[in-house]
Amino acid sequence: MGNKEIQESPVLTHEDFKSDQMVKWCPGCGNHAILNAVTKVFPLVGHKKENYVVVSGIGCSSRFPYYVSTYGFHSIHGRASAIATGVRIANQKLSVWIPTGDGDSLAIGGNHFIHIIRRNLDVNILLFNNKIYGLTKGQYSPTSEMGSVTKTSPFGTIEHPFKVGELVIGAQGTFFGRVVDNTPKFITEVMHEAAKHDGTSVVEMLQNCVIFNDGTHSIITDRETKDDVQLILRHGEKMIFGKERNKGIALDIDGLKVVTFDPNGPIPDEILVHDMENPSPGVHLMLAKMYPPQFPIALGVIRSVPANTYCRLLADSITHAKANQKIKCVDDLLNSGDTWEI
Amino acid sequence: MGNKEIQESPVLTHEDFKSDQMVKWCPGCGNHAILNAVTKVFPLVGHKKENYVVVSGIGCSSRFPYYVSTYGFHSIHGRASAIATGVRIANQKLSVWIPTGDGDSLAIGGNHFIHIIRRNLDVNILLFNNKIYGLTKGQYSPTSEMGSVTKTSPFGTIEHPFKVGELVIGAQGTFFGRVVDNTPKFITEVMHEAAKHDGTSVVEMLQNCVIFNDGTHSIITDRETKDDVQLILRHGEKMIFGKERNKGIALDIDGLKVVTFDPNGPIPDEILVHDMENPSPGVHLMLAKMYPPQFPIALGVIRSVPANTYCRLLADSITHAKANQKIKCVDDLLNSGDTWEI
Amino acid sequence: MSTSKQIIERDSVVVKFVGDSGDGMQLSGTLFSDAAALAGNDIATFPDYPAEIRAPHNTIAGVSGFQVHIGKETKIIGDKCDVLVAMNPASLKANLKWIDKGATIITDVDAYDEKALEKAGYQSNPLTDGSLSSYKLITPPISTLAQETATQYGMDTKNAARTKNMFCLGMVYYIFNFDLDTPGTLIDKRFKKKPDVAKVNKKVLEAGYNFAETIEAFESRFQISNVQLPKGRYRNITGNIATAWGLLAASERSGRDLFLGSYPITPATEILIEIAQHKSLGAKVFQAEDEIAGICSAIGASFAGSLAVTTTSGPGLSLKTEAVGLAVMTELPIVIVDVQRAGPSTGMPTKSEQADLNMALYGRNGEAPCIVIAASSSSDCFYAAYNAAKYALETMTPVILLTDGKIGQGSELFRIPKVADLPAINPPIVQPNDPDFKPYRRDPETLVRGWAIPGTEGLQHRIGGLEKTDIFGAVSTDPLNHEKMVNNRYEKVMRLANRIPKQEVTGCVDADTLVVSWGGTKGSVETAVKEVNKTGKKVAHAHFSYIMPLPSNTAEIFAKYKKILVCELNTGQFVGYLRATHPDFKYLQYNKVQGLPFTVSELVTVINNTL
Amino acid sequence: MSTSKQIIERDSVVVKFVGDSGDGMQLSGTLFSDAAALAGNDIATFPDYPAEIRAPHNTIAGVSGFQVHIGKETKIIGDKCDVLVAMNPASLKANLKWIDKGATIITDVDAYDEKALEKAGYQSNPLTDGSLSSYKLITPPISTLAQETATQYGMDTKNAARTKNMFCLGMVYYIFNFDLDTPGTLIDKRFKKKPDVAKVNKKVLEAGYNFAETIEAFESRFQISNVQLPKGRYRNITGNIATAWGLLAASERSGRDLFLGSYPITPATEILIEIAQHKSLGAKVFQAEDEIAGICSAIGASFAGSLAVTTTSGPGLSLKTEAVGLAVMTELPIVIVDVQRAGPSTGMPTKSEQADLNMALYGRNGEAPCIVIAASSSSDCFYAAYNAAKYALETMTPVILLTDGKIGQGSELFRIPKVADLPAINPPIVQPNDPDFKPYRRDPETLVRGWAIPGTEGLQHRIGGLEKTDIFGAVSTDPLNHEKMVNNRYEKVMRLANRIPKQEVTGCVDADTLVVSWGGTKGSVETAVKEVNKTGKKVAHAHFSYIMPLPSNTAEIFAKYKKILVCELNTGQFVGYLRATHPDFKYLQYNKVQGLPFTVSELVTVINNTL
Ligand SMILES: Cc1ncc(C[n+]2csc(CCOP(=O)(O)OP(=O)(O)O)c2C)c(N)n1
Ligand SMILES: Cc1ncc(C[n+]2csc(CCOP(=O)(O)OP(=O)(O)O)c2C)c(N)n1
Ligand code: SF4
Ligand code: SF4
Ligand SMILES: [Mg+2]
Ligand SMILES: [Mg+2]
Repeated sequence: MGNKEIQESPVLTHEDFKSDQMVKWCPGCGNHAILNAVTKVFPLVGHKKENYVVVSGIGCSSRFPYYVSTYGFHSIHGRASAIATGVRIANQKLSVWIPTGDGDSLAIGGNHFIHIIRRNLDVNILLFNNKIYGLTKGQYSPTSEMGSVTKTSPFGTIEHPFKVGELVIGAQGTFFGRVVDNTPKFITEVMHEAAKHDGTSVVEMLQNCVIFNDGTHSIITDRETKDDVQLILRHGEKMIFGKERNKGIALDIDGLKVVTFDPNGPIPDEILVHDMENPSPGVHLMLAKMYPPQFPIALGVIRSVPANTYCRLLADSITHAKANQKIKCVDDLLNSGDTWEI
Repeated sequence: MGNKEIQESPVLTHEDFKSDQMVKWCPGCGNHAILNAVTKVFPLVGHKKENYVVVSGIGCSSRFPYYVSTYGFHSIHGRASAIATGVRIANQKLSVWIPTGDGDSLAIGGNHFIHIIRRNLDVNILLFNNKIYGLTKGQYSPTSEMGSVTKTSPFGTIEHPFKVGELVIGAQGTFFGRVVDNTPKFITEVMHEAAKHDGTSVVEMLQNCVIFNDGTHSIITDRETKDDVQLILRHGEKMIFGKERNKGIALDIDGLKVVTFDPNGPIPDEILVHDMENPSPGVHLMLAKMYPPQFPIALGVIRSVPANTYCRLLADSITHAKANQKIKCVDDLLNSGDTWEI
Repeated sequence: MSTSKQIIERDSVVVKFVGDSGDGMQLSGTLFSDAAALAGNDIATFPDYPAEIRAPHNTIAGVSGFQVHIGKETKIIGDKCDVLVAMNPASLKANLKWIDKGATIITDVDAYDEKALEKAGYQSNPLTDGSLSSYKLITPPISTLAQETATQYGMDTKNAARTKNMFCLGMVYYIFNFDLDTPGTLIDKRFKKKPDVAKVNKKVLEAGYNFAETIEAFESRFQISNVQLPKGRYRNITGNIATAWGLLAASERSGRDLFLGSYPITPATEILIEIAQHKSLGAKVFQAEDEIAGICSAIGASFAGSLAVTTTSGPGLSLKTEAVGLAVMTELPIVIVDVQRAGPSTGMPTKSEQADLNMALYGRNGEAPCIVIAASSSSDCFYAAYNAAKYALETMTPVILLTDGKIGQGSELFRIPKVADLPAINPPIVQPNDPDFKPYRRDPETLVRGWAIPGTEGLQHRIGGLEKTDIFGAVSTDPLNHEKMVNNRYEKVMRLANRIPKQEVTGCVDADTLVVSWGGTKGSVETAVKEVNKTGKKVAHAHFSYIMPLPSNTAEIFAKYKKILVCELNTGQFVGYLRATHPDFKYLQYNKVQGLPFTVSELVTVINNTL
Repeated sequence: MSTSKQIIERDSVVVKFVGDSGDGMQLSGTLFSDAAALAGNDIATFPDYPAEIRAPHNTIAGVSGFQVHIGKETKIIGDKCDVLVAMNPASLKANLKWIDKGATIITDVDAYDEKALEKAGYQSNPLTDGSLSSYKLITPPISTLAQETATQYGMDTKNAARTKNMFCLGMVYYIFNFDLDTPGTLIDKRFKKKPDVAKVNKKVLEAGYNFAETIEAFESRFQISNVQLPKGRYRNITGNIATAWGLLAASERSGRDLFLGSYPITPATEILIEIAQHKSLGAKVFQAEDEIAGICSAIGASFAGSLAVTTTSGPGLSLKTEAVGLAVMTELPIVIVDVQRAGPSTGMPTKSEQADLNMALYGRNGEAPCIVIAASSSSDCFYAAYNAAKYALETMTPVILLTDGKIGQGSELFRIPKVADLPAINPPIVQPNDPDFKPYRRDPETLVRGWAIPGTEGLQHRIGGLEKTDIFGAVSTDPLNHEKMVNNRYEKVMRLANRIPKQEVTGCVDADTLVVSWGGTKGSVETAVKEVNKTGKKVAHAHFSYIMPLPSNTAEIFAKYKKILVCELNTGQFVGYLRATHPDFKYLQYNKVQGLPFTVSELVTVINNTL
């Protein structure tokens, strides 16, 4: 839900959104940092406390609702988006958040995921991508890399993984952001952007499962190398990265490419300027696809384009119907059309 | 399944694949022409008759299996891809075809659709896109244009539609083609390409439902204007269209654009050459998205890239396991590990 | 309008219009039944159409029909037709089994060319080979006559050909002695935007009427005995529309916006279509991507304070199974409407059956009791839906409402109620900042928990599918707490028995034998019981609308009878449920699983054999 | 090994290891039970762990346990522990209710610091406040001792701290008089790749053993009376592994490749994991995107000629509902394994219950009968799965196999069979170009249709979810054909009763009272019946494995008893089914819905009260 619809509210803080429940995630799990970031975002977004609703499915990540002191619904596996759709349509003043896992929203919940995105329903999806089924103790997920050895793939998986951003864009997504779990401030920042976006926002959070998939993101998060493999996108700025900030992204007919240049000289013209609002999804898709070692991974808001939202259009059509339809109450309805007295 | 796996087979014809069942589609329905095209493709593909299996869900289009004389399974709504997955994995010599509707595979069956594509399972999906639920008599579907007035949207829909090609690409699709229902030869041609592709191939067939959505594709199919709104793609050829063949497609940072030129002069350099095998999906996505009036619609094979298929990888891993694992039969298994005599 | 014909007085008459899917049979049927209703008759209608949209012309697969029963207490679709209007050979062939010797057949001789006969599978022309000699056969060149009339009034030939249904309708109007003003008005309404078409159609109708009078082929005309309906304002209504309206009424009366999350499926789609028309009443309709999203969105909307509903048929209810369990566990009110069709699996989508009862009662993992209510007729769908909504909201429990294709798509007269006269609905909404609020605190009497709606200040809490502690709602695997909660959820449903109406017994209450039925078979069973009682034999009847919980006096009633005969359109699901819940009685059973309603005559035979 | 201690001779003993999720309790338990088995004892084990992966350290939520029952006929998880090994205050607190006065508690005094006591919710230290005075309390500084030993053998401090479970295990070995060679071998196997670690662990184990001997804190040691197991080769097996192996055996024996389409879910996942290891046996495992794809892929694989299976637990079975109906309609063989857990909805995933029976029997739209089989113990899962596969293949019908979390994750001794000795499996495969082939032609005896597998020359045909004509398999809405097909599908299942084993009765067969049970409760009910009979009172026992159809002699058996008491872990689902199918008998019932197994003592009380 966009800023426009925010009601006045008392000043709330971080602490106001922490619940009194014991947080039961494993020590060292990436989820802890993300939880922290979310409780910081809620006061920034600015709704009254009772207007936040957190709806989740099943999975480690889906235990999220217990740990924030808002209204919460810890539902069934894969259905959070569908349930949230009902919540949001039923009461347009609610700010609806969906914490979900890669299994929850891309395996069993895949259909609701692509449909809520297509409809551009005003919710914020926080996708905890640890590339594994955590809660059920370590089976591969639809985002596990090809060849992953897990409990159910003792000889390595034989499935190509989904790439979250590509699926979001393919489903007509209007907002896609990506963060890693060890950058709390940046998470808060990107989530705030997501909250401000009118329509479905998806933030992919590369989250480390210390128990069943430890280090799956280390190629991206390793201190040593991270500057060379992370491209932090900012709208209107050139796509530059590298410890020495001497690399950039350019486009040609075959797709994107990495260009190295002299950091002391001028930045080459061909280096792209990030336009997150470009309605054409081609470049966003290619950005979302980039992955080391050939490319850096793009972090931040990759796509954020304005489009009509489901709830806005629904509200308009209800207003229009109320103004124009003759039937104003059920008695009118019962007596409409052919009736007669006996 | 690719050509490589085709066994010797007697020479079969078009007629061999027609069933003796009464075709119950409405007179004038686009499905008739498509059926005809498929019975022509089967002999071209060249498998033995008993090795074709046609698996469908529910919908007008899903009645397809009754009308071809192969093995057939007319299953339940939305599940054809999942059932076909089992058929294909169980018996690698079968050629599996999935006729399906926009409702069947993009509404209720959306999850299986994106997953079969992601896995690059060797099947051919024939997606009859009439942008409506035909069998249930005319409710809007996930591909219905925004604002469509249908039985369940008396005031017009408020949902952004899926674009089949974009969803396919977003789901890591390796083959996407598109045809219209009134070009039977071209349908056969594109389907033949689909059959030859190793992995999941999706052919979107813009099909007219004369009863509930008549003319939904007329902007594309109208005789008068079709040359100006259809871009027929051929691998390795420039993307040129227009009655006078004076228009082409070029790429810049904002996406694709239409370039008009003098048909008697040289073709401008910036006009793109179609590379259906480009692994980078950006241009394919933008091609799939093009729609009149701003753009022509792209027809033919938009994307066809080689990638490992699920069945190939599975076969390899089974071969490997059989060669390397010590347990060769269930008696071995029962007696493996700690056992003792009493 | 004068007539020299003999007048047959009848309590009720059955007329069936059959033809190709495109022949306009549904329209003829509707115009006829509306006219009959306006003429003061009670009516019941039932459309009968193929699963294909337009199956091939002139084939049996393509036959579409519309049956109308008019007269006194037409609680049922009459067993056999008195008048059959058949537009072509295929429709004649497909329907001969539904008419008794002596009935009237009107059919279009123009349609009996060689090709059509062959497509219908006739070896010789039935109109001329003597095979129909035991019927009153009327075979005018209907196409020709209709077309001539229509072109005469300026219509083009193609459209003119399509008026033949009006010509037939005119003939039928003549047989029933209806005046022509009523259909005139009705046609004007139908073709409001095309007054020319309306005019021509009326002219063709008139031509049919006059032709029937002229040819003197009808030895007799029907006169339906006057109906004694309670005074009031009436309309004709299908069960699916009645269901939609019952839900809208409950929404208005409870002050909770209606939310419908649904996915189209035959024969339930009309409820979705109807509610989608009424955004002006605040109804929000979400056409979901599948049935699971349909019910899940409803659960979300219920959490958020709506009167939340999902509508479907058997295969869809199967898909909703897991989510129904979630609604049971979270104790959220939703109404799940299942318009039953013949199964299993896809089965026979356009045929009706009562075979989803077991699924409604038992089809969930774990101990997951729901309230189950069944509608007994098209118009009763209004009240059944209203009550389903009322009890869902008042008990914070999912309610499964069972109707079926026959009553859902069939119609009957409906006495229009006033919304203000309907029973009040009082959901247990928790007030903002209620200091006593706990998510699973219950009313000690009813065991119902409070409804703390997101957006309400000070009631933030979390619910979910995991077992929760009593009162406080924390996640718990405590064994005794679990047993208590299982029991709470069950008891809450059972205690509703104190608030629903007591079970009634009709017919000869003091008989030795009780016939038991439930759901959409009420009309036929009731009629059969009456017929048997008329012959001097005694039999009582209990028709159940509340299935779970059963009315509190059920055992008391059963105890009064020596024999209990349970009749249902499945292999014996309700009788199994009665055996399981009321094992102290012996039950006999009569079952039919043909995708067809009971006929009164088969029931009369069965009842007589039981006595 | 000499000992001056008193020896307690016992038929069986229960030992439970409890601690934090990370404390290695599952390993201790397994090593103990393996050693016990190797020492010639019968065993049964049951893990008990939290739903969280690693719940916070030292909290009750984080307690993980492993219970071992050793001795004569340990068909059950013993009611109460004789020895409790508790690694910290939280695990002690959570498990005190499971031990009787007089039992032995071994706990690590090092773990009782203030913070840990507080986290466990203790106001004062139970080791010192006298609250445990009625137990034999042994409180060595286990951490310290283990760590010292381990570092002495060169292990780093962090890893050394993790050997405390071995120290405890050593103490327990001492109490049970086990020699130390067996665990030595077992530890070597476990740490095959880390011989150093193995060595240190063995040393710590020895230290624990010696410590126990030294401190003389144990007044008594247990000696388990010799078990009389049938001769043969044995192993320890969990129910889920046994299920996997039973399916693999059926695949080999029937010559049909095994296809498993499944989606992970607790407590069924281990079956999927196990089968995924055995590609070398030709097993194809498809980890589907959800449960619906799991079963649908199995249906496809079955169509294509595989032994097709899907495995799940309650919520997953709910999702499969619609597709099960498709398998019923298409008459394709599949095995659906439901490892039941406590419901409804997500319920209590790690707790066991028998509450999915109704869903297995009735949870589908329309009339959709399946075969339902229930496994009665961990090792019986092998045979139940084998038979489920056999009957699915031989009757071309979906079979639902019910096991539960307790037997699925628990283990017991398993006498290893030879595959060649298992009964033959003969699927009705149609030969290429069979001139008589019709899709729904049936064996007149069994009513089973033929399996015409894609790829077979000359048998092209089409199946689907719509009702089909008898024999020919064309789409049909013919009423009488539908009734016939509904009946065929039902009769086919009922006729299987002729081929499954007759129901057995054990205990005092000539008693007046029959105790009835089904599924995973066999051990506890059987034991309770024996105990009652031992006291001179007479009671018989019938434990059902075949639920649908019931064995053909069921009525005959019931007729012999005056009282029939049905015991189950739900609110009465099997008894309801018996009332519905065998209404001529009166049934009493005993139910428990706590996510826990029956205890023998509660059953003894109930049976005694019934007599
Ligand atoms: C219907 C159903 N199927 C399966 C499960 C078991 N299950 C629970 S969570 C889960 C996957 C969790 O993975 P993910 O969504 O990635 O969450 P994570 O634990 O990794 O955060 C599965 C398979 C279930 N609870 N319900
Ligand atoms: C589980 C289930 N839900 C709903 C239906 C009803 N239904 C049958 S086909 C269909 C949609 C058909 O649309 P589409 O797939 O586009 O096929 P078309 O008829 O347009 O070719 C629906 C909603 C069903 N048969 N089963
Ligand atoms: S299992 Fe993995 S994802 Fe789950 S809480 Fe532990 S570390 Fe986090
Ligand atoms: S309803 Fe539409 S899609 Fe279906 S058969 Fe008729 S024209 Fe074709
Ligand atoms: Mg995950
Ligand atoms: Mg369609």
